[in-house]
Amino acid sequence: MKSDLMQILNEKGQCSKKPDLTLDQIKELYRRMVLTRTWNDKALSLQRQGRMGTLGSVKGQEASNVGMAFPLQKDDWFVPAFREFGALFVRGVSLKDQFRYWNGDERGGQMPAGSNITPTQVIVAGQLPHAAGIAFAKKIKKEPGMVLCALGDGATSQGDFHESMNMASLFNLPVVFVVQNNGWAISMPVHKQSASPTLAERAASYNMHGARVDGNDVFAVYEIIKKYADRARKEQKPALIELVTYRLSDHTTADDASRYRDPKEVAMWQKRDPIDRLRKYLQESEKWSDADEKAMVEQISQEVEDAVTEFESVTPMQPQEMFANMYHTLPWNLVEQQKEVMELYNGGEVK
Amino acid sequence: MKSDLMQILNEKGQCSKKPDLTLDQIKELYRRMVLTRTWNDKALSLQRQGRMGTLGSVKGQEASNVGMAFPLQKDDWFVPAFREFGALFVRGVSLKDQFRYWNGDERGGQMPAGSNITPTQVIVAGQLPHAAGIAFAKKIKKEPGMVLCALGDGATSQGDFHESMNMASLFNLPVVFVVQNNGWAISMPVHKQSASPTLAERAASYNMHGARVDGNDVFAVYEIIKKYADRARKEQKPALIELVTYRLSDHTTADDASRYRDPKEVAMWQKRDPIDRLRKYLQESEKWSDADEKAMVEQISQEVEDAVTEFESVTPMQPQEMFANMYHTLPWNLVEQQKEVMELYNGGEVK
Amino acid sequence: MARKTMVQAINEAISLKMQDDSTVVVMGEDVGVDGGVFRATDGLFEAFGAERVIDMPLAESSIMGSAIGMAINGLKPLVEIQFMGFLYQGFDQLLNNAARWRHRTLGQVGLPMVVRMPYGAGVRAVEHHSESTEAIIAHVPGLKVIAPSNPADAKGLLISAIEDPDPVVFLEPKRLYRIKKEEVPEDLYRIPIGKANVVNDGTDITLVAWGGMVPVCLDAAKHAENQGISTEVLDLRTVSPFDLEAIIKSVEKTGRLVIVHEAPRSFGVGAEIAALVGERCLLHLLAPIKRVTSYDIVPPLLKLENYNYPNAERVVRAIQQTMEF
Amino acid sequence: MARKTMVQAINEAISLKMQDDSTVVVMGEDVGVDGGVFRATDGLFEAFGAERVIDMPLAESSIMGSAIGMAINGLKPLVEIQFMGFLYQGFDQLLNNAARWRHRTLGQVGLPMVVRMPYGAGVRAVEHHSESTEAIIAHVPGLKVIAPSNPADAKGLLISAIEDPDPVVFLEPKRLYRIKKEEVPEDLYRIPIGKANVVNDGTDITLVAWGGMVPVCLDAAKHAENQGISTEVLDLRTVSPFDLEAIIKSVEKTGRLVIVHEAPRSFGVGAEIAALVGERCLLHLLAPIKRVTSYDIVPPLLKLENYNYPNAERVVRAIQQTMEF
Ligand SMILES: Cc1ncc(C[n+]2csc(CCOP(=O)(O)OP(=O)(O)O)c2C)c(N)n1
Ligand SMILES: Cc1ncc(C[n+]2csc(CCOP(=O)(O)OP(=O)(O)O)c2C)c(N)n1
Ligand SMILES: [Mg+2]
Ligand SMILES: [Mg+2]
Repeated sequence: MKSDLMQILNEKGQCSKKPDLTLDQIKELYRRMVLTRTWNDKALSLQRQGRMGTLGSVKGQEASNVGMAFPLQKDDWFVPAFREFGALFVRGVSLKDQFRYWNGDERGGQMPAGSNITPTQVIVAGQLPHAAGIAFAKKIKKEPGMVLCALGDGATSQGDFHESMNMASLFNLPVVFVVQNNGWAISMPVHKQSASPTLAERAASYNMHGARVDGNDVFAVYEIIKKYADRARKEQKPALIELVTYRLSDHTTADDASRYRDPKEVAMWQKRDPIDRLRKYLQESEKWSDADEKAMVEQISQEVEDAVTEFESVTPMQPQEMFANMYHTLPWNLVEQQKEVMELYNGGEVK
Repeated sequence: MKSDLMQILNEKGQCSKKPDLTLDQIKELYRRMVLTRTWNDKALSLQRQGRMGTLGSVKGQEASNVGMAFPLQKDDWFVPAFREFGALFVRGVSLKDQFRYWNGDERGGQMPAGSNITPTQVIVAGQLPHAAGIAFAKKIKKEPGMVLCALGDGATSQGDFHESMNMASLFNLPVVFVVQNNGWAISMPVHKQSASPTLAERAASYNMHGARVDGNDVFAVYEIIKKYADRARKEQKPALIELVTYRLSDHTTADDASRYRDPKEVAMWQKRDPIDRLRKYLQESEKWSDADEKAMVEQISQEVEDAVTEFESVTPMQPQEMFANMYHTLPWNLVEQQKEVMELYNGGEVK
Repeated sequence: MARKTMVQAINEAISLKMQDDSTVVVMGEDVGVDGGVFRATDGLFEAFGAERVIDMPLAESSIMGSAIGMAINGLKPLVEIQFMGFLYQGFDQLLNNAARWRHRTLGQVGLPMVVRMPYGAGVRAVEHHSESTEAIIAHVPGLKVIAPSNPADAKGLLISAIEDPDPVVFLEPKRLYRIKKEEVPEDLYRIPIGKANVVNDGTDITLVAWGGMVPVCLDAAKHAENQGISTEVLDLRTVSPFDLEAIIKSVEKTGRLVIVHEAPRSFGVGAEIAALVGERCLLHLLAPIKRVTSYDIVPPLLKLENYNYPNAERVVRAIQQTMEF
Repeated sequence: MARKTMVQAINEAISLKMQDDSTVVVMGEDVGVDGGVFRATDGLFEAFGAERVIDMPLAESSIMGSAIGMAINGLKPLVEIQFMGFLYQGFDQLLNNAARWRHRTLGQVGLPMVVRMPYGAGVRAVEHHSESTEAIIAHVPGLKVIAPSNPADAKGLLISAIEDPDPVVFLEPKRLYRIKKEEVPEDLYRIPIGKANVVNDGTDITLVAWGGMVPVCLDAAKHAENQGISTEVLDLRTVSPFDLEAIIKSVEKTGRLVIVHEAPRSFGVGAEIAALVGERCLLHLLAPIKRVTSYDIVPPLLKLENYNYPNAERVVRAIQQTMEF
C-alpha cells in the first residue's frame, strides 16, 4: 500500500495510536462488521439457491461500510450508492428490508422514516448531485448537520462527480464525498479508470480538502470521517475522502472476476481483511475471548436467519402496487391501466 | 493579472524576450488579428441592421484566437467551440462563410474540405469528447499530427470536460485543450464558475501538463501552443492550456453585459487590448509605419466588404434542402415530407 | 388587471410564489444577477437574495441533480434550463431520478420541483435554440409536461406547477414570450393541470394544439371560418397527462381532427393523441386524423426555419383536406 | 450452419466485421478483457488487441462523444452501452451530435457508428436494468433504431448496421440473449435495415412487434389460431424508420391491428404506428387498433415485472377484443 495512506490499525491488529473510541464502541464496530459479512454471505448463498436477485457483495469493505456510517449523527444525511449495506444497517435499515430489496421487492428499498437516507442509487455517480443539493438545502434552511455521500472509484470518472465537486466547493456545502476505492469497477482496475494516481488528490483541483486512508482499518475510517463530518457541520466545508479497500468478491453474482483479475491480488488483499485485523486487535488488546466471539457469531447468525424467515414470509406485493407511487394523484391513463391489471390478475398468477 | 502568468509581450508593447517568429510571421499575426476584429465589428453592425442573426463577439480575444491556430500544421485538427472565428480564418475558413453561418444559412457552417476542422459546437463542452476521439483515431491509425480543442472557461464546469480530460490522459492522446478564459460565461464570472483558483491547475488532477499564459499576448499564446502541439505530436501527450483573456463585448448580440458587470473592469481590460499592444510593438521595434498601418487596414476593410457583398448575394437555400443531409439515403418519411415541402413552397415564399 | 407579456406573467408567477412559499428557490444558469437570458427571473435576485435565486455553474446535470437533492430535503426548486436544446445534458437526472423518486421511496418522498425552459423557434440564433422535444419527456413515466399558449395561462399554470407535488416540466414557447401583452389577473391564481381549454368553438372540425401552435391554429380557424368551416380549437395546456376526455368530447361532436405541433412528426405527441382517438372514437371519425407538424429534421437555422414550422396556411390546407375526405 | 444463441450470433457478427474492415473498433465499459457483461465481445480483445477493443472509463457521455470523434476521423466505432438504462448519461452526445453530424457538415461527414445495448427485461437485477425506451431514440431525426428478435436476424442486422453510413442504435432484447440456440449462417450476410419480416402468415388480424416481443406474439398467434383466428405476425426488425409499407399491406389484408411493445404505452412507438395506419388505412380498419404494452410506470423489480410486460395471454385477449369489435 502507498505510504501516504493514513492507517491506525495495521494488518497484524496493532494500533499506531489509541483509537478515539470506547471499548463498547469498538465492540459495536466489530459486531457491525461481522453482521455485515454474515448478512452478505447469506444473501450470496440465497442467490445461488434462486432465492435472491442479482446482488453485489461488500465482502472486504466492511470496515469502510461500517466506519463511514458510525460517526453520523441524527441530523446528518447518508446518500449511498449500492455497495454500502453495512452502512445502511448502522443507520437503522433492517436486514429484512435489504433482503427484500435485493430480491426485487420495491418495498425493501424504502428507507426508515426520518432516517435521512436516500434510496440505493444504481446510476453510477447519480447520487452526487443529490448529496450536494441536500446539503444546499441544509444551508439555505440553516439546518444543522451534514451530508455523507458514498461512491465507488468508478464513479469518479463520471461527469456528475466533477460537477458535484465543483458545486460543493463553490457554495461551501456541508457534504463529504467518500470514495470506497475497492480497486475495481467491474473489470476495470482503478489505474485504468482514473488518470490521477490517487483519487483523494482530485480534491485539490476543487480547492477542497482531500484525505486518503486505509479503508480496511475501521479506526482510520472512523477517525477521518468524524473529522471531516465535524468540519462540514461546523464550517460548512466539503471534503473528498478516499478509503483504500478491496472488493474481495465478484462485482455481482452475475460477474466472474476470474476472467479479469489475478487470484494473487485477491489473496494478497485477503491478508488485509478488515475483520480479521480488528478481531486480532480485540483479542490481543482488549481480552476478547473465544467465548465472546462464539456468542457474538451465534447471536448474529440467529439475527440473520430470523431476517431470512421474516423476509421470506412477507405478504407478496399485489400487481396493482406497481402503479401506486408513480404520482401523488394518478392520472387517467394510470387509473385505467391499474384497473386493467386488477381485472387481469385479480388474485391470480401471471403466466 | 496573476504573477504566475506567462507573458512575452506586455501591455506597453515591450517584449521580455525575442519571440520565436520571423517579422513576416509577426506581421501576419497582426494582420489576422485586425482582420478578425474588422470582421467581428462588421458582423455586429450588420446584426444591428437586421442583416445578421444572433452572434457572439470575439472582441478582446483576437490574440488567443489567432495565436492558437497559427502553430497548427496540415495534419492537425482544430475542434472549436463557437467563439473562435479568428482561428477558423487562420485555418482557411472564408469570411463569407462565417457571415452566412451566423446569419442562419447552414451552408456557411461547412468547413473547407480537408481542413480538418469540426463544425461550430454550440453545446458547451460537447466538443471535448470529439477532440479526444479524433485524437484516439489518430493514435489507432498511427497518423501524424495532433488535435487542438478550444473551449471557454464556462465549459470547464461541464461533465464532458472532466470525462474528456481523464480519457485523454489515460490513453495518452495527442490532444491539447485550450481554454479561452475570457472571464465570463454569459453573466457568470469565472470565480463563481470554477472552484479551482486557476483553470490550468485542473490539469494536475489528471496527471497532465497545464500552463497558463496571457491570452492577450499573441507571442505567449503562439509559443505555448506550439510547445504543447509539438509535444503532442512527438510524445502523444495531452495538455491543458489556459489563455487568460477577456470578452470585451456582450456575450452575444442578445445579451446586455451592463446588467451584470462593472464597466471599470471592461475599461481595465481595454487597456490590455491584444491588438494595441502588438501594434505598439511593431511600431516601436519593427518600424511599422502609419502608412503600413493604413494600407493594411484599407486592404482588410475591402476584404471584409467584399465578403459582405458576396455573402449577401449568394443564392438562397431552397426549402427542400432542409432534408438533404439528414441521412445518407432518405427514409420514406423524409422523402414524403420533402415532397410536401416542394409542393407547398415550390418557388414561392413561406408566409 | 394589467396587460403583460408572457415573460412578465411568468416572472410575476414566480415572484408571487416566492413570496407565498419560502421553500421555493430559483436556480439555473444566469438566473440571478442577470435575471435570466429572457428576463423571466428579472428582479428576483434583488428581491429574494442569492440563497433563493441561485446562479449555478454551467453544468446541467448537476443543476438538475442538485435540484432533486433540494426537493428531497424540503425545498421546491424551480430550475431554469436556458434552452430546451440544453436539457439533455441533464436528462439522465430527470429521467432516472426526478421522475422516479416518489416511486423509489414508495410514496415517502415526492419531488415538488419544476423545470422551466423556453422551447421552439423564435430567436434568430444558432443550432440548439429552437428545439421542441416534448414527446421525449412525455414518454417518461413520473413527469408532467405543460406548455402554455398565452400570458394569463402561463401564470396560472406555472403557479399550479410549482404547487404540484410531482416534478413538472414547464415548456415556454419562446416565440410567444413578447409577441403581445394581454390581460393577466394580479393575484395568485391557478389553472388546473391536465385540463384542456376550448379557445374557439366549432362544430365541423377539431384542432388540437399547445404552446406556440395555439395562435397558429386560431389564425387557421379564422381562415377556415371564412370558408364556412366551423373550427373548434382545443388548447391542451398540459401535454402529459393530456385531457383525453376533452379531445374525445370535441371529436365526437366534429368527427374530424387535426393535431398541430412544433416538434417533428414521427413519434411525436401527435401520434399518441391520434392513436387514442383512433382507438376510442373510431366510429365517430368522418375522416382520417391529420397531423401538421415540423418535419423529421434538425430544426433549420433562421433562413429556412419558417418552411419547417407549421403555419396557418399548412393548417388550413389540412383542414380542407380533412373536410374534403 | 451452426446453432447459436443471440449473444453468440452478435459476437460472430462483430468478429467477422472486424476481420473484414480494419476501421471497426469496439468500445465501452468492460468490453475488453472481460468480454462484456453479457459476453457479446468475448474473445475480441484477445483477437484484435487493446487498440481495437477498448475498455473505456466509466463515463457514458465521453464514450459516446469520443466515438463520434473516432467516426469523424475515419473509424467505425461500435459502442456498447452496458444497459439501456445507462444510455441517458450519453444521450446528449447522441441526440445533439451523433444524429446531426451529417446534417451539420452538409453531407461532408457522416458518422458510421453503431451504439449497441441490451434492452428490456430478462435479468433479475435492480433498477435501470430493464428499460425499453426506443420511442425516445426514434423521435430523434438522424438516428436509426434496430431491434432483432432472433439470432440469425441479430447477426445480419448488426452487420448491416455496422456498414450503414449513419448512426444506428442497436437494441438487443436481453430476454432473448440465451433463450435458445438457432441456426445462424456462418458467413458475412446482411439483413436490410428498414424492412419488416412476416414471421407468421395470417388473414384475420395483424400483430406488429419487434425484438423481445416477437416470440410473445408468435406464442399468442398459436393460441389465436387454436381458436380459429388466423394471425399475421410482422417482425419490424427496424423500429425507425419502420416499414410502413409492410404494415399497411398486412392491415389492408386483415383489417385489424394489434401492436405489441415492451416499452410503456403512452407516447411509445406503438402510437406512431397506430397514427399512421389510422391515417392511411382508415377505411380498411374493421376495428380500432389496439396496443398491448407495458404500463406507464417505472419497470418493476423482479417480483412484479411479469405483471408489467406483455405476455401471450394479454395479446390473445387483445386479439379477441379486436375480433369481437
Ligand atoms: C451510469 C452507469 N453506467 C454503468 C453502470 C453499470 N455498472 C454498475 S456498477 C459499475 C461499476 C461501478 O464501479 P465503482 O464505482 O468502483 O463501484 P463498485 O462496484 O466497485 O462498488 C458499473 C459499470 C451503472 N450502474 N451506471
Ligand atoms: C450545454 C449548454 N448549456 C448552456 C448553453 C448556453 N450558453 C451558451 S454560451 C454559454 C456560456 C459559455 O461560457 P464559456 O464557456 O466561458 O464561453 P464564452 O461564451 O465565454 O466564449 C452558455 C451558458 C449552451 N450553449 N450549452
Ligand atoms: Mg470500485
Ligand atoms: Mg468565457
